[in-house]
Amino acid sequence: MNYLYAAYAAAWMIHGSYLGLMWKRYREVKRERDALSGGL
Amino acid sequence: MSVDFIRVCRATLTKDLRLEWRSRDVINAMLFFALLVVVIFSFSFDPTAEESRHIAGGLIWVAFLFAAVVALNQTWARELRNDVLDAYRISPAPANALFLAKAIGNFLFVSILELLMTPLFVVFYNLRVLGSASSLALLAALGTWALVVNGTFFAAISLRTRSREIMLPLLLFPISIPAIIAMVNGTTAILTGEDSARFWLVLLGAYDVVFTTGSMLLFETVLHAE
Amino acid sequence: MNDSPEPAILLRGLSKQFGKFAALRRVTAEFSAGRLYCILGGNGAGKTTLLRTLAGLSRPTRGTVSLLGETDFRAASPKIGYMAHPSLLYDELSGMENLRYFACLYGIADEARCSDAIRAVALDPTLTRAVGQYSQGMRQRLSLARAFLNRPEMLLLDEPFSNVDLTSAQAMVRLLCDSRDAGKTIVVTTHQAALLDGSADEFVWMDAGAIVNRTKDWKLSAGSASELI
Amino acid sequence: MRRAFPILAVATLAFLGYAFYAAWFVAPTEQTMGNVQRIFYYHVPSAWTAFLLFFLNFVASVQYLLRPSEVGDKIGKAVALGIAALTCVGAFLIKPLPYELEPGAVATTGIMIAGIYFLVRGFFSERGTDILALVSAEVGVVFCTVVLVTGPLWARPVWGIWWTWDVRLTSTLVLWLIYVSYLMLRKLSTSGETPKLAAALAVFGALDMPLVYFSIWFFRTQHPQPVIGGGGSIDPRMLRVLLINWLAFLCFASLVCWLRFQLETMKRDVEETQALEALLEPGALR
Repeated sequence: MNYLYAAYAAAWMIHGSYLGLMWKRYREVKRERDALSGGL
Repeated sequence: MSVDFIRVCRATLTKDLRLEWRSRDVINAMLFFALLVVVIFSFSFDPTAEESRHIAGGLIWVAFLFAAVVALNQTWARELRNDVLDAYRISPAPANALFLAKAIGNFLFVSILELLMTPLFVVFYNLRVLGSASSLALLAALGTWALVVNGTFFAAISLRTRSREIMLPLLLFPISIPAIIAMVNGTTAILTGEDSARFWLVLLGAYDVVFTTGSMLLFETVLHAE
Repeated sequence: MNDSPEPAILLRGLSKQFGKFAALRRVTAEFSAGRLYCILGGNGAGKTTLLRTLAGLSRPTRGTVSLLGETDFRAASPKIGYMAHPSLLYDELSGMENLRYFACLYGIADEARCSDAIRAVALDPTLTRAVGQYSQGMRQRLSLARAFLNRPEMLLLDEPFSNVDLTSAQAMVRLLCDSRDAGKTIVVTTHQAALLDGSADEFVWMDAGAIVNRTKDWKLSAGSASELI
Repeated sequence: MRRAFPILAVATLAFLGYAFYAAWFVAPTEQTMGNVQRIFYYHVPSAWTAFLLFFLNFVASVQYLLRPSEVGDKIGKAVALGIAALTCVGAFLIKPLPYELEPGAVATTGIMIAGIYFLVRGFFSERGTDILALVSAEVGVVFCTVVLVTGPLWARPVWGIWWTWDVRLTSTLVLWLIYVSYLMLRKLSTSGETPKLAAALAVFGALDMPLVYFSIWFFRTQHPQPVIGGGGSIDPRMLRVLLINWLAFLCFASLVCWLRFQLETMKRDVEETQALEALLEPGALR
């Protein structure tokens, strides 16, 4: 049974870490965008 | 003045062979490297006669792959040294002529390595070919071309990346997996003589056709991407 | 000098950027045919980038480049002779072998063209030594011979006189003047402007990726060029 | 679309929740394998989603390469229409379709292939196709990783082995390797035209897949191995839960792709503006 938990948990950990990575990149790009003198 | 494809291809090939012959130290270094690979493989896998025939196919081709990658990394070394590639890019000569000449040059170069390594494997593993030797030679030729045509193409791509030497295997190995499976299993099938390697030969033929055409179509884009 | 109405080189808002660094900043200029232009400027002024873009080796980030009436950079390149800082030659081959190979790339089979090109730069065609053992000056002159090989209509030469002794440099200048008189368009970048005094039709001053001044005489640096000759 | 995002996000989450509930409680327990078989409801839909994303990457890469030249664009359209026509004709003409495929499915796949081609061609600019290629590759690799993690976790309790050279699982592994090298190329490339190099590699990768499949299939027939998920018929209730999960994953994947697409577009706009600023004030960055 714990293999079942492990598989589902692993799936969401993978998706979660990718979304986390994307969020971190988003924050970096946002900081650069705000730093632009003209802004977008 | 459309530039004749065959003449440019032949001129580039002869130029490359002359360059290799002039600085023979590169070839000698490569041959010695191939010898080392075979010896180390023989130490790491105990070659008792019986099951050695079953794993020999895999060992031989992994050793060839190793030596081929080191050779393929040198493909564009001379063109890079004095930016000679720029001179080629400016000339009206077709990009595919350069690619084909480089691929054939590599094919000859890697074949020389294989011709040296094979007798060593036969000696260390006292192999006897039970199947038909001619189809083994055909398999080796198709397999080597499969590695070399993609190797030359990806070597050109990896010119434009930061860590050039590591990038070539990273690009080459995943794409070459079907060819490697075919070579290894085909060789084992012929060595053990248990089953025919016809399927593997057909697969390698298809692989070569697909990727030679693909490379010829896309090489111009890669050459001019700076 | 034939003032053909349509300029040999037409640049409209040409920019070239490597990431944030702007090597060329919206360069707009015209260069007419049959003239010898000398481009001056400090390091990083964009001289080499300009030549590479003209030669079709690097694509502009913005703006257009039209050479000899062609905008597709692949179409014009066979009519161009290019010389760069690196020698663009194979070190292990001799001078003649190099030229024979590059002649083949242009579809030239005739041997005499190669030996004429070598003699034009005062080198000996029968020299069998590998180019790797040539002196830097000899290698520069052989590289110039390679640029002349396909009888180009336009010559783009990046610092052709560096490391070349005075007499050979002056011989090269005479060669360029003869080609200019024959109708070729020649663009030379150099730090030794004095060599082209009286030969170049126009001196173009570049600074920070832009053309800042164009004068007839290299001494008169009326513009803001900070070039120290 | 930006305003609708929160609603869509909540809807997708709800859908995923329902799919999760269906996978754990609604679907009947498999007799031989027991509850661990429920990994099937995440393993297989993730694989299908990954394959679809990689196919999208292939279409976007082909378009990126073909679009600049009119001739290329025409060839692309002709080939796409050709594929659709051939599969439809073949589906109904070839009577004994292999693997008991029924004609309707084959025809719709053919039309879907052409449909995706023209959709991408219509909705995305040249830069857009490149971003789409990058996005679909990245999200595809994420789903592929899920498949490669849940596969062994399923094989272990059922057959006692972590890895089985099953045709589909191994093809997924090779596909994963190819697209990781694709992403590495995009990150390590210093060329000004990285999208072109990446597109060339993507086309090579796609050309490689049929060869990968057949080489492993024949390799497997010589060394028979247990097959993940088994072939043959499947209990209709299980099939329903499987499709629910697949639909939920498709919504989730398209949402993530959309987010990543906006992020990449924003990043490139910022870079362009920075480059423009660097262009205007001379000497600042010499």
